[in-house]
Formats: sequence, C-alpha cells, structure tokens
Amino acid sequence: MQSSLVLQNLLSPPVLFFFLGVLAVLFRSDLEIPSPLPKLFSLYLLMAIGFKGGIELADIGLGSKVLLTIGAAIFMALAVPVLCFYVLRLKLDAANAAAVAASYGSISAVTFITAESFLNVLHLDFDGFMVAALALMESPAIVVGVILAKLYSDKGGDSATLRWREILREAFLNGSVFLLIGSLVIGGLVGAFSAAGVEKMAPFTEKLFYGVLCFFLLDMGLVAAQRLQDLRKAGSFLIGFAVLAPLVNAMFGLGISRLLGLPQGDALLFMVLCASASYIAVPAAMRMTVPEANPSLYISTALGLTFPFNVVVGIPLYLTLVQRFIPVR
Amino acid sequence: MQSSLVLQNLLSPPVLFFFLGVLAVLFRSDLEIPSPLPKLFSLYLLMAIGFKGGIELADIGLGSKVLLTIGAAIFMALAVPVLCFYVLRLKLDAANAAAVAASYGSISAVTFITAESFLNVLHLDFDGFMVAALALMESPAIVVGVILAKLYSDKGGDSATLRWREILREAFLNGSVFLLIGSLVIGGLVGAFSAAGVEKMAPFTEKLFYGVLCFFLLDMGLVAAQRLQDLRKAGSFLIGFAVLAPLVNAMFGLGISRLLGLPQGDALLFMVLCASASYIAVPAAMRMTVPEANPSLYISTALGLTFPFNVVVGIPLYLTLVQRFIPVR
Amino acid sequence: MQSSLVLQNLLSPPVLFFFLGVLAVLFRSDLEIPSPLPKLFSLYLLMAIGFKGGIELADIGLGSKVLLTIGAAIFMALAVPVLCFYVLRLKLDAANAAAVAASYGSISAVTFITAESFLNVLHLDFDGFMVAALALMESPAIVVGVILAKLYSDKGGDSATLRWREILREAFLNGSVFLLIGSLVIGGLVGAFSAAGVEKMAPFTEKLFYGVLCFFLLDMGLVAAQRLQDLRKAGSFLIGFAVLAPLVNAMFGLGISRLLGLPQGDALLFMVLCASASYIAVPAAMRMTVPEANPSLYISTALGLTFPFNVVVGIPLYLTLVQRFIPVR
Amino acid sequence: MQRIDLFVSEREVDRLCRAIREAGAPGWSVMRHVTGSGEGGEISEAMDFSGLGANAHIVVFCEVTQLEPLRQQIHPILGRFGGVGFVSTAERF
Amino acid sequence: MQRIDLFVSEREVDRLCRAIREAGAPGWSVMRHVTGSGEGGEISEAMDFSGLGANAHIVVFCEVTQLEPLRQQIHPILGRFGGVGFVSTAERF
Amino acid sequence: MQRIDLFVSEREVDRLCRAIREAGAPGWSVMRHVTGSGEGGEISEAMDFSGLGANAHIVVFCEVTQLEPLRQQIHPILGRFGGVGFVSTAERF
Ligand SMILES: Nc1ncnc2c1ncn2[C@@H]1O[C@H](COP(=O)(O)O)[C@@H](O)[C@H]1O
Ligand SMILES: Nc1ncnc2c1ncn2[C@@H]1O[C@H](COP(=O)(O)O)[C@@H](O)[C@H]1O
Ligand SMILES: Nc1ncnc2c1ncn2[C@@H]1O[C@H](COP(=O)(O)O)[C@@H](O)[C@H]1O
Ligand code: NA
Ligand code: NA
Ligand code: NA
Repeated sequence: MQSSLVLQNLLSPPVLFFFLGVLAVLFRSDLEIPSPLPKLFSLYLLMAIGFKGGIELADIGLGSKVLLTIGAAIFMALAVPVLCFYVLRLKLDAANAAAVAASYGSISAVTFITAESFLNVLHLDFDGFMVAALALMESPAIVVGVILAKLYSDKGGDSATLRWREILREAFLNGSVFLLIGSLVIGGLVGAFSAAGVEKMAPFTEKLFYGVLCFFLLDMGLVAAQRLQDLRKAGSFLIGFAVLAPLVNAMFGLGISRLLGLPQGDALLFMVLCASASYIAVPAAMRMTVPEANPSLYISTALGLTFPFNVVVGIPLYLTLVQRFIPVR
Repeated sequence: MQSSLVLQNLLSPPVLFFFLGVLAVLFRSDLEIPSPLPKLFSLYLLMAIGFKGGIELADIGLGSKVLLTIGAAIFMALAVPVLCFYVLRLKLDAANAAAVAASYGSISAVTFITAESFLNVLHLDFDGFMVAALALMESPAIVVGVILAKLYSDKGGDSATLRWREILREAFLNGSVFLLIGSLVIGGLVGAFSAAGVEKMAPFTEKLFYGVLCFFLLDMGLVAAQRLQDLRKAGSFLIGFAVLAPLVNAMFGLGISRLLGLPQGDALLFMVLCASASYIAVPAAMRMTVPEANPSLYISTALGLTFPFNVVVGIPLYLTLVQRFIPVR
Repeated sequence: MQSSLVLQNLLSPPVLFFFLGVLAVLFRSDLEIPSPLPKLFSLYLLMAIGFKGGIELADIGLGSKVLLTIGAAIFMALAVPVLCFYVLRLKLDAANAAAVAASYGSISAVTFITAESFLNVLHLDFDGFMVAALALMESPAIVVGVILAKLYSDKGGDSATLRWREILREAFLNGSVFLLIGSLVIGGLVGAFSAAGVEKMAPFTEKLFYGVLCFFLLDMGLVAAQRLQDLRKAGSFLIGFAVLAPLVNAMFGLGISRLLGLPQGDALLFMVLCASASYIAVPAAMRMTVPEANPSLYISTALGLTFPFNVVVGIPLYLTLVQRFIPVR
Repeated sequence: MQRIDLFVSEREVDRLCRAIREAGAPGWSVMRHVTGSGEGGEISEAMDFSGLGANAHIVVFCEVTQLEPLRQQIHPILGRFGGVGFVSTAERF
Repeated sequence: MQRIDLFVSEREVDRLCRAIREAGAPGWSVMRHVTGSGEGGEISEAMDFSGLGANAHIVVFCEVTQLEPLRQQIHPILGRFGGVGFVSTAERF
Repeated sequence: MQRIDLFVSEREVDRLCRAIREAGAPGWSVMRHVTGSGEGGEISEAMDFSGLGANAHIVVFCEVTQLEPLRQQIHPILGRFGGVGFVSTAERF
C-alpha cells in the first residue's frame, strides 16, 4: 500500500471530520448532530448522487459495458451474502447470520461517495454509471438475507413462511433505496430531455456535495464510535469478520473488475461496493423481516468497524491494488 | 395546449420530484422527509423569493405599472373568495365554504415559484415585482373568509362576533406571510442601499434555490398524495371544484392581464396567482379563526388536487393561453 | 461614531434579518424557526469559520505575531471575568455573579462573524488567524467562572469542592467549543497538506455562509426579543451592566490592540471578542457546574441585550474608534 | 395529587398554557409533534411545514382543589377547538 | 376508563396503530423520537438517519371493555418485534 | 407496578439515566424536547441551538420494591439541578 495514498486519504476533509466525530465520543464531548439533521444530509447525498449518476447514464446510454458491469454488481450482491452466511453460521444462529450477511452483500452509499471524492481529488476518472451499480446492489442482498433466515430458521410454522409482499417492499421500497433509484431515473430523464434542468440543478448537486459529505461523516464518526463500544460485546469472531470480510470481498471485486476490463477508477468503485456493508437500507429492512436477529450485531459490525475500516484504510489500500493489477488505459 | 410545453414541464426536475413523492405514497414506500425539514425548505424558499423580489422592486421602483398590477392582485384576492363562497355554499355549510373559499382566494407560493422556474427554463422574461403581488395576495382572502364565515354562520352569539385583533393577526402576522413580506422589505432596503449586501447574498438565494425547490416538491408529492386519498371522502362536488376553480380563476387572471397590458411572463404569473390555492397561510389561519370548518376539506382540495393540477397541467396550459392571447412586446 | 458606518451596518442583510426576528416577537407573529434548525445553522457557522480560519493559519504559520495576539486573547478571557465578577458582586450572589462574569469573559462567535462580514462589505482586511483567538477565548472564562463561584460560595462542604474533571470537560469539550477547535485543526491540516481539499470545500464554506448567517440572525432576533422581556425582571443593574460591560471591555481590547500593533481589521475583531458575551458554550457549562445560578439571568443579559447591542451599535462604534486610534498600515 | 393529560392541536398550545396558568396550576409540561386519531380524524405531522402542526400532549400535576378551576378554563377551549382530556391520581415521588 | 401506554420501535408504529383501530379504540396518540432501555438493550436516536428510528410511545384511553380486544391485537406484535405495555386507570377530565 | 414520571432539564438526562440503571430499574423511556413551567420558571426550546436544550420527560415502570432505591439515586439530582417527579400505579398490559 502506497503510504502517500493513505496519507492523502487521511488528510482529506471527510476523513478528518470522521475522526473528529470519533474523538468527540472518546473524549466524551457533548457534541451531537441532532436528529433529523443526519437524515437531511443522507437524503441530500442520495438525491444528489442519484441525479448526477442518472445524467451520466443518459449521456452514455445502456451499452453492453454498462449492462455487464451492472450485471456483475447484482451477481455480487447475491453471492456475497450467501458466502458470508455460511461463514457466520460457524458462530451465529440463522437469523443473526442472515442479517449480518445481508449487510455485507448490500452496500454503503457513503463509502462509495467517499471513494468517488478520493478519486476526484487524485484526478482519476471513473464512470458515472457506477451509481447505477450502487443503486441496484442495495436490494438483492436483503431478499437473499431474508430467504436464508427463513430457510435455516429453527422455528417452523408461521414465522418461517415468507411474506413476499412485505419482503419485496422492504427490499425495493425502502426509503433510501427508493430515493436513490428515483433520483437516478429523474437524472436520466432530465439528462436526456432538458439541458436547462441539468444546468439549473448543478449548483445544488455540486457545490454543496463535499461539505455535506463532511458533515455527514462527522455524524458517522459519532455514531460509529458509539457502535464500536457495542462491538466489544459482540466478541472477537465478529470483530475479525468485520475486518476480513471487506478485504476478501474486495478481492473478489478486483478479480471481476479485471475480467470485465474495467478502467482503474471503476475498478476501485466496484471493489468498494463489494467491500462495503449496509447500515441504512439493510438494518431497516431486517428489523421488520427478521426481527429475531439482534440489530446491535448487524449495525455494529457494518457501521462500527467495516465502515471506518473501508473509509480510512480500505479505499487507499484497494487503490494500491488497483494500480498494481488493473492496467491503465 | 402545446404538447411540447406540457412535456417540458413534466420533464423539469421539480415536477419529476413531485411525481417521485406521489409514487412513494402509491407504492407504499417508507420514504419520508421528517419534520421540520420541509419547514426549513419552505422558510428558505419564502426568504429567498422575498429577498430577490425586493431587490428587483428597489430597481424598478413603485411606478404606476407596479401599483396597478399589485392593485389588481389585491382585488382578485378579495373577489375570488366571495365568488367561490357562493359556489361552495351549494353543497357546504357556511364555515366550510368560507374556509375553502379563503384558500382559493389566497395563493400558493410554491406554485408561483414553479411557474417562475418554468419561465426561466424557457428563457421567458418576467418582472421581479410580481413577488410583491404574491406577498400581498396572501392575507386579504383570509379576512374575507372569516367575515363570510361569521356573516352566514347559523349560530348566533359569541361565536359569530368577529374578533378583529385575532383575525388580523392571523391574516397579516402569520409566520409565512410575515417572513415573505419581511424578506421583501429587506430585499428592497438592501437593493436600494447596499450593493455589497446584494452580492454577498446572491450565492445563497440563487445557487440553492432550484435544488431546494425540488426537495420541497418531493415532500409536496408525498403530502399531496396522502391528501388525495382524503379527498375521495370529500365527494365529487369538491373534486370538481378543485379542478374547475383554478381554471375559471386563471381565465379571470388572463382577462385582467390583458386589460392591464402585462407582458407575457407577468401574465402567466398573474394567472398562476389567481389559479392557485393556499395550503400554508390559510389553513393555519382558518384553524384558529373558523375552527368549525373541517381542515381536511380545505387542505385536501388545495393541496391534494389544485396544487398538483396547477403544477403539472395548469402552468403549461396557462402559458399556451398567454401565448395565444397576450401580445409579445 | 460615523453615522454612515452605523447606517451601513443597519442596512446589511444579517442585521436586517435580526430586526425582522425582533419585530416578529413584538408584533406577536407566530414565525418560528423550529428546533433543531437553529442548531444546524450554528453547527454550520462554527464548522465553516473554524475550517477557513485553520486554512489561513496554515498559510501564515504560528509566528510571534500570531502567538502574541492569541496570548493577549487568552489573557483577556481570564481577566475580564474576574473584573466583571467583582462588579457584579455589588448586587448579585456569588453563583450568579460568577455565571454572568463567565459569559462576558467568553465570546460570541456570531458577533465575531457579523463583524467579519461587516469588514468584508467595507473591503477592510483582517487576518484569518483571529479565528484561533476566538476559539481559544471560549473555555478559560468558564474555568474562571466556576472557580470564582466555588471560592465565594456561601455554602461549604461538598457543593463547594471543585469537580475538576467535570469542569474541564464542560469548558473544553463542550460541543460548540469542540467543533470550532476541531474544524480549526482540520482546516490547518487540509490547508497545509491538501490543496484539492481546500478547493473542494470552498463552495460549501463560502457560498452559503452569508445566507446562513442571515437565517441564524433571524432566529437570534426571535430569541433575543423574548429574552429582552425576561431582562426587565432582572432589574436595572443588570440592564446597565449588559450595555456598559461591552463598552468597557472593548476599550481594553482597543488598548491592547494598539499595544500589540494590530492592523485595523484585527483590532476591530479583537475589540469585538472582548466586548461580546457567550450565550452558547457558557450557559451550557454553567447549567452543569454552577446549577445554583439562575440561567435566565446570564442568558438574558448576554443574549437579550449585549448581543443586539454589539451587533447593531457596537460593531460600527468600535470601528469608528479603531479608525481614530489605530494607524492604517 | 391529580394528573391531567390533554391532547390538543399544536396551534392551541399557547392558549391552553395561558389558561392553565390562570387556573393556578403549579406547573405543566408540553410535548409537541404528537400524532394521533380521535373524533376529529387522523392527525399527522405532514402539515407541519405549513405552521398547522400536529397535536401536543400537555401534562399537569396538581392538587385536587385545582381540578375545578382548571376544568372551567380548559373545557371551553376543548369545546371550541377540539381535543381531549383525562385525569388520574398520582403522588409526589 | 383505562389508559394503555405502549413503548415500541418506531418501525412498528403503523402496524400497531392499525391494530389499535381494528380493536375498536376511540382514539390514540403517538409520540416518536423516544429513547430508552429495556430487555432489548438501549435504543438511541443515533440510527434515525437510516430509517431505523428510535422508539415511540403510544397512549390509548379506552373503556375497560376494549382492553381485551386491544390485548389480542397488540400482544402478538409486542411478542414478535419487542416492546412493552402498561395499563392504569383514568377518568375523562 | 409503579409508574414514575420525571421532568428534568435535557442536560441532566444522561446523569439521571445512569442513576436509574444503578437503582436497578428494568427499563426506562426518555422523551426530549419537552417545554413547560415549574418553580424554576418557564422553559422553552428557544435555547436548543446552544446545547442547553429544553426539558425531558423520563418514564420508569418498576416494581414497588424498586421505588426506594430509585428515590435514593434520583432525589439528590432533582435537589441539585431542579426538576420534579411523580409516581402512580399501573399494571403490565
Ligand atoms: N382515546 C384516546 N386516546 C389517546 N389519545 C386520544 C384519544 N382520543 C383523542 N386522542 C388524541 O387527541 C387528539 C384530538 O382528539 P379529537 O379532538 O377527538 O380528534 C387526537 O388527534 C389524538 O391525538
Ligand atoms: N420498565 C420500563 N419503563 C419504561 N420504559 C420501558 C421499560 N421497559 C422498556 N421500556 C421501553 O420500551 C422499549 C422496548 O423495550 P424492550 O422490548 O424491553 O427492549 C425500551 O427501549 C424502552 O423505551
Ligand atoms: N406540576 C407540574 N406538572 C407538570 N409538569 C411540571 C410540573 N411542575 C414542573 N413540571 C415540569 O418540570 C420542569 C422543571 O420543574 P421545576 O424544577 O419546578 O422548574 C418544568 O419546566 C416542567 O416541565
Ligand atoms: Na458489499
Ligand atoms: Na388564488
Ligand atoms: Na468577551
């Protein structure tokens, strides 16, 4: 890993504000970002990233390269939770293993955005359509997780029957998934048909983006640090999993990127999608569909450890690997 | 109606985000914009539009053209509720008829802003002082509504006596009215005396405007769709009223615009003012001054049907009429 | 006092919005900026001002000029509360005198920001490192206040023993102090090591700043006017103190600025730091560490009178003095 | 002691608190952003942006002797603007 | 009359309100953004941004006869998703 | 069972919850953003931006035997920082 990349990442404003949040918790400062401000930031980031992705998608069109990448992304969103599930079953019951596995199959939009910002700062190109991959990787893992939980559930009877309506609603109509996909479609329509619309939205989606990301990461620092304390209770198996799973999943992502011939920037984003774990859509869905699972387990692993790991160490590490194994065009 | 105008409106980001909100309700997504975020957007929009309007008013000054337009606007704000009241009395009791009538006499700032954005996208000019008309049309309809409710109230005695202090306070000191008029005055002062102030505020009032409008319309989509479901209970008379009243009022607006010799852009805005119905200032005022009226009736008609109708169909339709009947300068 | 400066200040958007808030209370409008929106504005302002200050500090470095100014600032933050305490003891008990004194020793970030904006509008230069002085003046006064309260406490025993851990935490880890200092450090790091980071944050910290300040001052107008009504109960001694203390402290600030040879812009900011009283960090800290003191006293004086006095009259008055007594370079 | 629970529209909170003060209650607490359902239909927070608000929950702990004056102040407001009230017994903790 | 106090996750509020309506209660009130602690551990508002939310406090005033139907509707939900409920007596004010 | 209702400043919530846990209560719930009036004057939400906050309403349902330890933990805090507490009876639903 090139130490300069790590340093550059560590000294970027979003990562520094993340650390500030962590420090606030460690020093027991009463700094807080009261609800619903974090929600505002998260809604804004999803809307802006979706909209911008849609515009770029409209530009490029749904060519075979785009479709292949998206297909691979969906494949990973289905395969990763199955893999993780069997590993997690070594120590956890079916419900908890399935819920944690679903998190790791799904993605973290903020990790993705942080990686994009990092690429921007390094002036490395990437394709806007990667946002489509992001959007489409959120839901499949949820469905897989619920199915696994029910298949291996110890209890029979009613609680084991799949309530498909509810599961699909949680997977595809979850507020954050819906807003991201909706904004992507709107961005696509506006990009295709209304140049004036693109231009008028630009200041909003561009100028604020980086600052709001910093604000949101400050809050994530606060929340992750609190969660990290929970994680100690979860035991060393889960702690190990939370660090190794992103590494292994990133390697799969690297392999597939090479197979697909993705350019460097896209390869990094693909790796980040595979490596990141969801702490937004998935917990909300699991709470409803697999209530037997303990939320503090799946939130703490994804948010308390995997998220900081990816944001602080993972992104520059994956980029080092990309620069080593993916040819420059 | 030119179908290209309708399409251009339908494909503008604000309208698309409005639809996204509607879809979220129809598909039963759990997307929500938690309180008080919609209030933040609404405060911002009122402040920004008032401030910008004030600056332009300071530029132009209060000439006879401005005063005439504003006078006509106030006249409409007094006449429309009276007219609507007698129509609504066919089916509603005095309190409900008066409350709904007050909504339609008053205006919807967001509909006005959406129309302005539409004109901007089409590169059609309009005068900034129309914001003054907007600001001054909010209150009179409230006063008229309360007077009508009391005059025709079946109950005599205390409840029928007019509490003028309270009514005027609700009409003129309502938070949103106060902020809009206050920002207009501030914009006027700053525009007249402080070029540096104008320049320093510009990024805030300009760059964010369109994006915040989209966010707010996303929320309006959520709320309007919920309200639409209420409206079914309200019956076909009110549903018909909610679509026909804006059309008829827009026609009056068109006639007056022609009489006054307003340019095309101003004529559209004037029509939109006449056609739109208030779901901010008026409901808040009616809740206090005519508590006998059922809020779900006046909110549902104004917000559930008239607002979407104007934003989606009305604005391009009125513009088609403007282009047909108002001469280009 | 040059009347043109006063006018220019009075007609600046932030001051006008402050008045709008005051008027809303006087006219009993129901305008309100619901919680936590004011917190959002305050977090943003602290973050933006800290970050920008850090960047400029990284630019200049910690030379002797900077260190001397900061040293003088800290000295004032220690001396002012002691002075004020003995004056306040004439009429108040130890706890209340100490709490009010701590407010006046500490600073008001918003007053500082308003002064900066005023300098910007007048195209007068000032040094970015003054933000460091601001950041470092918040805490010492808190510690001094607590010590004074305990030293002179009538009650002996447990309540008079100093709980150092708690006091230091309240003084240095108070959320707003922590965010300001944290953002200053982050700005310093980013300024020193990441040009790309500086550039990407600029739109966020620059473009919104003035508008958010207006919004926040609108809220301050609302709150200050409510507080002013409380102040009447507090009696004429405290009312007099709330106007005279900033004047006297500003004079000390002027003297020190001259001694240090600060340029005009910095001298104004230094005076404003001395003159302003804290209504954010200090009340929160006093509530915990000196609970015997009556919060309505220290909040009302600092926020109800001293803050408006400084923002409306003080800043242009101090600038007139600066222009008279501090040589132009 | 007595515990009174009132549920009214947020618009009426100020009016109600004035009434409670005038009736001589020693204190009260207000929780806003309450949603709910009653005779007047369902109330959500969706119209909050308009200043209409949702409901508020007001709690008053007072002596039995203050019940009657409170009733006289509060009943007319509930009658005019809607809202419900309940009373139960409690002790100082 | 009876007063029922329920504390459940915000995610379950809609489901619970539907159950309360079906059980025939005359009304209910919901307070969101409740934090707390119980058998399921501590619940804070920190995950609010994710849509997971905190807890909600639901209050239902009803007649004694409605207690049983309410119990039948509500107990399964509390059993499946967690949450607690308490009941006490009250009078109309 | 017993129901305890506490009204304190938001600043004291953490301290109070620690005290409640130490007293051995099985759970508690906290509602923030409470305004109100008492011996210490009126508390609004206007100073919320400063970190001072408004009041909080804490509810604890517990067994009679836990009342005394709770009292011992909580009374000193109410005495030092202000706030009020009330207790009434309730049953598990
Ligand atoms: N039986 C009840 N239990 C709890 N809350 C109620 C009840 N009835 C009414 N409410 C609350 O009081 C508000 C106003 O009631 P109403 O005037 O009957 O519509 C409702 O929106 C609910 O929040
Ligand atoms: N004894 C109690 N007193 C007050 N609130 C409680 C109590 N037990 C649980 N709660 C609330 O109910 C929620 C869910 O409880 P549980 O399912 O036991 O974790 C908790 O997070 C608390 O908000
Ligand atoms: N009698 C009461 N009924 C309801 N709430 C009260 C009562 N007395 C005090 N409170 C609440 O407790 C807070 C602190 O009370 P105090 O310490 O007496 O000022 C007040 O701000 C109110 O929110
Ligand atoms: Na993943
Ligand atoms: Na109208
Ligand atoms: Na000072």
